[in-house]
Amino acid sequence: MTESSTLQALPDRLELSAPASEEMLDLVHVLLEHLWQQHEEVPVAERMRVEMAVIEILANVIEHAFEVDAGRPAADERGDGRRFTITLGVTDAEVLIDLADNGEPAAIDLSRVTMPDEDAESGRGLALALASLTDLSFHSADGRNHWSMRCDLS
Amino acid sequence: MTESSTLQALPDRLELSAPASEEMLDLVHVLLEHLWQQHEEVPVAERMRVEMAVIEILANVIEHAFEVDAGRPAADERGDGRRFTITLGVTDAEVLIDLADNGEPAAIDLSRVTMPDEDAESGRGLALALASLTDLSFHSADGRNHWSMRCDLS
Amino acid sequence: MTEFHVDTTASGIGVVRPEGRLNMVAARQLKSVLADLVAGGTHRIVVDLADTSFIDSSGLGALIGGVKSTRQQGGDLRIARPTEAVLTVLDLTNLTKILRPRDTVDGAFDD
Amino acid sequence: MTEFHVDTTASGIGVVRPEGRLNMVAARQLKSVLADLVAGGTHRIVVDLADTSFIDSSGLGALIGGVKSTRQQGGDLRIARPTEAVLTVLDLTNLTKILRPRDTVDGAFDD
Ligand SMILES: Nc1ncnc2c1ncn2[C@@H]1O[C@H](COP(=O)(O)OP(=O)(O)O)[C@@H](O)[C@H]1O
Ligand SMILES: Nc1ncnc2c1ncn2[C@@H]1O[C@H](COP(=O)(O)OP(=O)(O)O)[C@@H](O)[C@H]1O
Repeated sequence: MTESSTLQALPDRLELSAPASEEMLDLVHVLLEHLWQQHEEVPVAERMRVEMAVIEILANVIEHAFEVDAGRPAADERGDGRRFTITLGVTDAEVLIDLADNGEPAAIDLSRVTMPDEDAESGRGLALALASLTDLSFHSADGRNHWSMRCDLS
Repeated sequence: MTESSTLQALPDRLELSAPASEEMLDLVHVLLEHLWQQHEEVPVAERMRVEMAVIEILANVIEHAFEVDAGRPAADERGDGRRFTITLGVTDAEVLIDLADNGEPAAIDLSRVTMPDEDAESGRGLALALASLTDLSFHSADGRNHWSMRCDLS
Repeated sequence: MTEFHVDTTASGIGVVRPEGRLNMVAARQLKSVLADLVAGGTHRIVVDLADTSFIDSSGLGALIGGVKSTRQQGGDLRIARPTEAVLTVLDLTNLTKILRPRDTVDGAFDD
Repeated sequence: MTEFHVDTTASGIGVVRPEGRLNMVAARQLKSVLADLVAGGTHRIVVDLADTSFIDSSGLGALIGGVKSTRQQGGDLRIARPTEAVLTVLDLTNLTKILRPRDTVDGAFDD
């Protein structure tokens, strides 16, 4: 089974589908708090790492995934609405999170992400998410961008 | 369009799918707070009515919809997990909420619900939900129970 | 999390102040707080609802249960300072008679 | 909602205490709080992170921006009392040099 299909089969997974607006960041923080309430076995260090990664990736989706690209109207102007779906779950061995959006296909090469210099005021998001997680992957297909996050329980 | 299809087409609807456990009541309270943040035009009286109805119906789902019925194992023992999905949205004229669960088909006749005597310690849930909303309907199909709630904006 | 603040006044009246939402989970806690008070000999109880932002039918059930068990002992349970949300629910469920809201905690047993 | 408490000490040091989470939305507010202080002539600033439960890259960006703008005026921005969550992020991003955590707000400018 792939990680995504493991996650989609977890009976106590949490799933939220919502408009891709900044106000949703707080809601996802609360969603994570509920995930930890259901799974008190997840150590606090891993909770922090997952929260960081999820919020970074979601903030990127909200900020970048719907930019008008090469003259094509952004998703919300096409009328289908800027939305994302996040799925969160915990197995015996790992925390799994999937995040999908219906924004413009993003050309992201995670293998080229590096941490910027200390005086940079931006550009740390993806590098921080990568550093926090055991595994982060991205692919774009069928008009949706998919992020898969995994944090192994130590 | 039916109310459900209107709701499912709202670009800024909120959707949560989660295990049917008591801890989720708090999460749904927070979900409602976010809905009101997105829709400041909804008057406080209608916010209270919707919140009451949603929490009553969800509490019933958590409490009753998974009771072992006539010897059949409950949903979680069949291995597919006790889960619900709630969808919340606001149109120009109304607040719409759908709630579906995968519990035992419930035999509920809303036309026979009445408010119990003042010294009853239970049995007020459905009556309170009915009294709070403009419209409440229920049907069970394809192994799922569906509740549709509507509160007109005055 | 809903918290329950419990006090006893000089005249022996128990004052319970739930802080937060009185839904299914909190109602169970309120039930046992009230049962403990009655079992401990406190038969006059005021539930101060000033910080109760929400109540549902199970919260109402816990209050009605408290009314019945205190009255059985010759006492009573009264509610004080309900919020708008609580008042709306009392109205919709026709409970403003058995649970008549009082303006103050101190004066809840004056009549 | 993240709140920002802003004070100025007797020695003219600005103290900013964000309460809550420093994510995208709050980072924008922090940026303008810091810009207002610098524009108003306060070039030494301590950001007290004791009540900051979470920070992300945009929150870090706002702090780095503050370091740069205060230093341009001959001052500095220092952080004090970071929570475990904030320390973890500083470590992962290699920022513990430019944003070296101080133990106290009062002593943040002692060296
Ligand atoms: N979800 C996304 N969709 C499209 N582009 C993205 C997305 N996430 C990141 N990017 C691109 O990758 C770059 C680096 O992102 P990041 O490391 O988060 O830094 P920042 O957002 O501060 O620029 C962004 O500037 C953007 O061009
Ligand atoms: N979601 C549900 N699934 C199955 N049965 C239900 C459901 N909701 C309500 N019921 C039935 O309707 C009855 C009345 O419900 P309600 O008015 O909420 O009062 P209470 O839950 O306090 O008994 C319940 O006792 C239960 O038998």
